[in-house]
Amino acid sequence: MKRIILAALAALATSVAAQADTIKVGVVGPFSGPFALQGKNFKAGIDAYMAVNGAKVGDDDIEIIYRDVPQADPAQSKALAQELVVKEGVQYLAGFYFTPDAMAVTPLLEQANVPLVIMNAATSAIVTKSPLVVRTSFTLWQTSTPIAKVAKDAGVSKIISVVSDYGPGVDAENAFKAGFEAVGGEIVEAIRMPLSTNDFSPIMQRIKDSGAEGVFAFLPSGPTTLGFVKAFDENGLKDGGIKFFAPGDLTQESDLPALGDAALGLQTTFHYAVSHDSPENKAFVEAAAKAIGNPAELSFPAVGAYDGMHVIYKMIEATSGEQDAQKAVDAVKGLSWTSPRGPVSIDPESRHITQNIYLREVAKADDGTYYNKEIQTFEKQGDPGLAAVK
Amino acid sequence: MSAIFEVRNLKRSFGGLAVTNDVSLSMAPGDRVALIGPNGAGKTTFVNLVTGNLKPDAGEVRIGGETVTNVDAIGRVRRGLVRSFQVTRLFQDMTPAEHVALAILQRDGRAGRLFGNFLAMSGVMAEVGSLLGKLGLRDLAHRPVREIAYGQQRLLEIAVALALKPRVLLLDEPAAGVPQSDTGRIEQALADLPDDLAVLMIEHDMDLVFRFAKRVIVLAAGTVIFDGSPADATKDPRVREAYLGSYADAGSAA
Amino acid sequence: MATMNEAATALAAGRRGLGRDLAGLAVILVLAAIGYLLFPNNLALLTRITAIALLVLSLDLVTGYCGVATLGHAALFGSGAYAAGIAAVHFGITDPLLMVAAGILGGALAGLACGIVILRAHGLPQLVLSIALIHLFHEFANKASSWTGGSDGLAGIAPDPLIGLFAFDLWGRTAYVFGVVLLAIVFVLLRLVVRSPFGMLCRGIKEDPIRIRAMGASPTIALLKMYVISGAVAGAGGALNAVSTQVVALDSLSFTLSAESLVMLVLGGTGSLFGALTGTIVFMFFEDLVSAANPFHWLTMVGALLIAVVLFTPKGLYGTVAAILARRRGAGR
Amino acid sequence: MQTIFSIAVDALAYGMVLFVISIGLSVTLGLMRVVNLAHGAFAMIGGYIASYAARDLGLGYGAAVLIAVFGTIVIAIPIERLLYRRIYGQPELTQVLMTIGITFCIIGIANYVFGPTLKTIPLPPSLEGSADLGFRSIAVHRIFAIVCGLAVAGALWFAIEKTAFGVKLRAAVDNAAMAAALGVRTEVVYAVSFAVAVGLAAFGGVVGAELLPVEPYYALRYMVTFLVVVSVGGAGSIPGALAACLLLGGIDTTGRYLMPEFGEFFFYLAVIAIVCVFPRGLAGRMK
Repeated sequence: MKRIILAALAALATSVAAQADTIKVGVVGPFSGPFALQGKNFKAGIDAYMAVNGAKVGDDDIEIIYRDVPQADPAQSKALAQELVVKEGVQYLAGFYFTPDAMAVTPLLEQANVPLVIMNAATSAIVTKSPLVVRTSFTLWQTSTPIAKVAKDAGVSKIISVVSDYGPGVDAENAFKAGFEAVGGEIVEAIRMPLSTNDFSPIMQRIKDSGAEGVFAFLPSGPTTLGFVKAFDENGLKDGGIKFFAPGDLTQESDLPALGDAALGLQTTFHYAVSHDSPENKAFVEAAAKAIGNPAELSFPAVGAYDGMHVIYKMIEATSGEQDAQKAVDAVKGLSWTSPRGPVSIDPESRHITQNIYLREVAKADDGTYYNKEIQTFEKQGDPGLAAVK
Repeated sequence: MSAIFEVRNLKRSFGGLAVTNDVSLSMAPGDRVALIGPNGAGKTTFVNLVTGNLKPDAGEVRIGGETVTNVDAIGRVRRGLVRSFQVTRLFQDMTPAEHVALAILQRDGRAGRLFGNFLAMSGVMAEVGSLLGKLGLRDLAHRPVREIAYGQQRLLEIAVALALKPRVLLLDEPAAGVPQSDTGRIEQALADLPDDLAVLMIEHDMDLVFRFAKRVIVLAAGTVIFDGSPADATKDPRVREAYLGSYADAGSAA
Repeated sequence: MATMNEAATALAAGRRGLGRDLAGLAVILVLAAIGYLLFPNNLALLTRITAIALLVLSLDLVTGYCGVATLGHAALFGSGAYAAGIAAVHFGITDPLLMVAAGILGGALAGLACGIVILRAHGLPQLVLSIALIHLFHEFANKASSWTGGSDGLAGIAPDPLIGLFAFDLWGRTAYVFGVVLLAIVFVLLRLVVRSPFGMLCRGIKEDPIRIRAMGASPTIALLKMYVISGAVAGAGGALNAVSTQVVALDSLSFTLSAESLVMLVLGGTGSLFGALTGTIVFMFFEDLVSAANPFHWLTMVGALLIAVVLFTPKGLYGTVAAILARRRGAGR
Repeated sequence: MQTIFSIAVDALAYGMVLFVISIGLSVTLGLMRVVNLAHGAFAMIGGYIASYAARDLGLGYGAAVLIAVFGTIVIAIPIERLLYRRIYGQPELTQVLMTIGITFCIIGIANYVFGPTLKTIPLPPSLEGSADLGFRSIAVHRIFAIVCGLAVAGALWFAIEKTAFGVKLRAAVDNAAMAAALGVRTEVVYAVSFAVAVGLAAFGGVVGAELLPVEPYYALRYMVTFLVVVSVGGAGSIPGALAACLLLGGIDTTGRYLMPEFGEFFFYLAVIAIVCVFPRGLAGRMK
C-alpha cells in the first residue's frame, strides 16, 4: 500500500515537474548607450504585460533574459542571440530595436527552432528573411504613407522631403513620395542629411529656398529631433506658414517635454499615442508607467514590446510550452486582439501587424504637459512597404 | 686623386641673414679634415645642407662626382655620405649587435625583409662581431644600450656609421660629452678608420683636431676663412682673430 | 673561436625567440581549448573575441611597434569585412577561405590608403587625421548602399562549408575552430615579422625616425609597409567576422570600434603581441560579464576597470606582469 | 546674395557655439598636455546641473549658469586630485585610457541618476524667440552664444597672455622643473588651470545646450567634434581655436546647405586638408 502511494506521489511529482517548466524568452535591445531610453521602454512594456497577465502561461513560468546591444551591431547581436539560444536555452527571441541586428539573427531561427518576435526594428524586408519572424511594431512605410494624404487634404501640393541619411530615413522618404505622388502631389526636392547633423539652420535655409509649401521630415528620435524641431521654429519657418508633416517618431512622448512649445501644433501620423483613449490603454499606461518609474519616459517601443509579449503568450498557449517554432508562428497568423493602440491583427501572409494609424497633433494639456492628440484614424493599415520592396 | 666629396659655392640664408655664404670644399678618399669655427659660425647649417636636411639657396653638393643637390637625405646616405650625431641617437631598448646588424642589413637592402631572425644570419653576425670587436664593444654586444656607458655609446655611433660602408663620413663632435678617461678609446677608433674613407670631423676639442686632422677648414660667419694644414691655421692672423684666441698657445705647443 | 662564440650566442638568442613563439602558440591553443570546454554554449562570443583579437593585434603593429597614434583603425577591419561580404553577396565567392583572402586584400588596400594619409602628421594631429578617415570610410559605406546595404547592413552572406565538410552552424563550432586556427597562424607569422629585420627597423623608427633616416632607410615607406601588413591582419579579422556572423554592418567601420580596440590594446599593454591578446580577452570577457549581469548600467563598471588599470598597472596588464617577472628574474640572477 | 549672408550668419553662430564648448579642452590639451576625452562629460555635468537648478529648483538662468560652473568645478576637484594628477606627463595613450574610463563612469552615473531622456535648460524670456536681422531671423540665444564666445575668448587671452598667473602657467608647461625652481607651485597652477578648463566646459555645455541637447550620451556623442576642432586650431592657442571653429563651422554649414547628403564628407575632407597643410594646427603651440 505504502509503495503504491509512494509511486503515485512520484508519478505526480514527475508529471508536475514536466508541466511546470520555465520557458525562457531572450530579449535583445539597446539597454545602455545613446538609445538606452528605447531599451528601457522595451522592458517597461514587457514588465507591464507580465504584471497585468501574470508571469505564467498555463503551468509554465515565463522568464525574461535581457541582453544589451547599445548601437546597431549585428555581429554582437548575433553572438548574443546564439548565446541565448544555445547557452540559456531560450525558446523565444524578441526585442530588436535596429534592423541590422534583427537581420543578423534571422538565419539562426530555423536551426534553433525559435520564433523571433520583433518589437521595433522597422524595415519592411525583415519579415521576408525567415518564416519564423513576427513583427508587432510598425514599418516606416506603414506610418509615413497616410501622412501623404493628410498633406494633400491640407491643400499642400508642393513638398520638400528632409530625412536622415540611413535605412529608416530612406524608407520614410520613399513611402511618403509614393503616397504623395499617388494623390497628385509633387516632391520638389528630397534632401538626405547625415545622422550626425547638429545644426539644422542650413537645412532650414534650403527648405525656405525650395519654394515648397510644406516639409516632410524624418529623423530618429532623440537629440537630433529636438534640434530639428527647434530650428524649424527659430528660423521662422513655422511662423512663415510652412506646414510640417512627419511620422510620429519626431514627436515621441518622451521628447515632448524637451521640445516644449516649439512642437505645439505639429501633425504626425503614428500607430500609437500614449494618450490613446481606451480602457486597454489606460490599463497599459498605468502598468507601464509603474514599470518604467518615470511616466514621462514612456514611449512607443513599450507598446511594441507589450503586444510582442501578447503574441509570445499566445504562442506558448498554442504549443503548450513545447518547443515548436513553426507551430507557434502558425498559431498567431491571423490572430487579432485589442491592443492598447487599438484593434490589431497579425497578417497571415506577411506576419506583420495590421493596425490603425492615427493622425495626431501636439497639444498642451491642462496641467501644462504636452501630448499627442489623436484627431483622425486610418483604419486597418497593412505594410505597403512589402509590395514596394518586391 | 679625384674628389670623392665636393661642395661648391653653397649658400643659404634665413630671413636675409646669410648663414652659409659661398662655402666650397673638396675631399679625396683618405682625407682627414676637421671643420672648426666659433659658435654661430654656421657649422650646424652647413651639416644640414650637406646631408640634405636643408635645401640650399644656391650651390652644389657632389658625392663621387655625382651631383646630389636635389637628392634627399636618405638618397645621400645610400650614395655613401654617412653622418654621426653630436648627441648620440641610439635606440635605448636595442643591443649594439642589433644596431649594427640593422645598419648592415639596411646597407645591403635587406632591412625590409619580413622573415628571418638576423641573429641567426651567420654572414651578418660575423660582420657584426668583427666590427664590434674592432671598437672593443664585443662584450656588450647583447646588452640593451641604456645599460651602456656614454663613452661606449659614442663608439657604437661610429660602429653604426661604419657598418653602412660610407665613402664619406661626417663626424659631428664624436667626443662630445665623453669623460676624459674614455676619450683615448675614441681617438683610437678614429685613428683606425679605414684608409680609403674620407672623413670630415666637426669638433670643438682642439687637441683632438690637431691629433686627428691633416687639414683644417675654418668657418666664420658663414664663410671659409682658412683651408690648410693645422700648423698653418694657428699662424693665420684671420683665424686667430676669428676663433682661436686662447687656443693658439695650446696649438703651437702641440 | 670568437666567431664561434658569437654564432653560439646568436643561435641561443634565436632559439629563445623561437621558444617564445612556440610557447605563445601553445598558450593560444590551450586557452582556445579551455574556452571551448568552459563555454561550449558561448562559442559565438569566443569567435567574436578571436576576430577582435586580430583587429587589436593589427593595431598593435602600427601603434605599439611603430608609435602611430590612431583612433581610426576599424577602417581596416571594416574594409576587410565588407570585402569578404561583398565578394560573397555580389560575386558569389562563398568559400570561406576565399572570403578571408578577399578580406585580407581589402584590408591591405585600406591600410595603404589610411597609411598614406595618417603618416603625414604626428601626435595629436595624427589622431585627428585617423578620426577623420574613419568617418569618411563610414560615410562612404553608408552612401554606397547598393553595394554595402547601407545602414541596414549587408545581409545574406552564406559561406560554404569549410573545405566542403564543416558547415557554419548555430552552435558556431566550425566558426570558432576556423577563427582560432586563423588567429594562431597570424600570431606566429606576426611573431616572425616583429623579430625580422623589418620589425627591428620599425622599432627603430618608433624610437628615432631621424636616426633611421641617417641609416639610409625611409621611415615613411617602412611605416606604409607596416600599415599594409596591419591592414591585411585587420582585414582577416573583419573577414572572419563576416564569415561567422554572416552579416556586415556599419558598426565595423565605426569610430566606436576603433576607440574600443585602442582601449583594449592599451589595457593589455602596447608593443607586445601578448599584450594585445591579453587586452582583448580581458576587455571582451569583462564587458560580456558585466553587461549580462546588468544590461542597463554596465558602462560604469567598464569605466572603473579602465581607471583601475591606469592606476595600478601603468604599462597595461601584460606589460606590468612581464615587467615584474623580468625584475624577479633579474634579482634571481 | 541674401542666401550667402544668411549662410554666413549661420556659420558664425554655429562656429561660436563650437568655440564656447570646446575652448576648455584647448586649455587642458594645449597648456596642460592632457588628452582629456572627458571634456564632454564635464560639459554634460554642467548642463545637468543647470537643468536641475532652472527646471526643478526654479532658479533664474543666470543663477543656473553660475551654479553649473561652480558645481561642476566642485565635482571635478576630487577627480583631479585622485585621477588626473596621476596622468600628467604620461604617454598620450595612457591619458586616453584613463579619460575614456572617466567618461564611461560619468555616462553610467548620469543615466542612472537623471534617466535617459533629454534635459532642457529653460531660457529666460529675454533669450527666447527670434531676432529680425532684416533679411532673416535668428534665434536670440544664438546671438547670446556668439557674445559669450567672444567674451570667453577675450578673457582667456587676457588671462594667459597678460596676467601673472598666465606667465606661471606658460612657464610650468614649458619647463616644470625650471618653473618649480623659480618658486612656481606647479601643482597649484595645474589644479587652477584644470578648474578653469572644467568651468569653461560646464559654461559651454550650458550655453550650447540649445544646439547640443543634454542627455547621458552627450559625453561621447560630441567628443570627436571637440577634439577635432581644438586640434585643427592648434591645441593651446585661443586665436587658433577661434579660427578653427569659424572655419570648420563655415565649411560644415555651407556643405550642409549646398549638398546636405555629403555634409560629412565635406567636413572631414576639410579636416584632413587642413591638418596636412598645417600639421601643427592653424596656430599651434605644440612641440
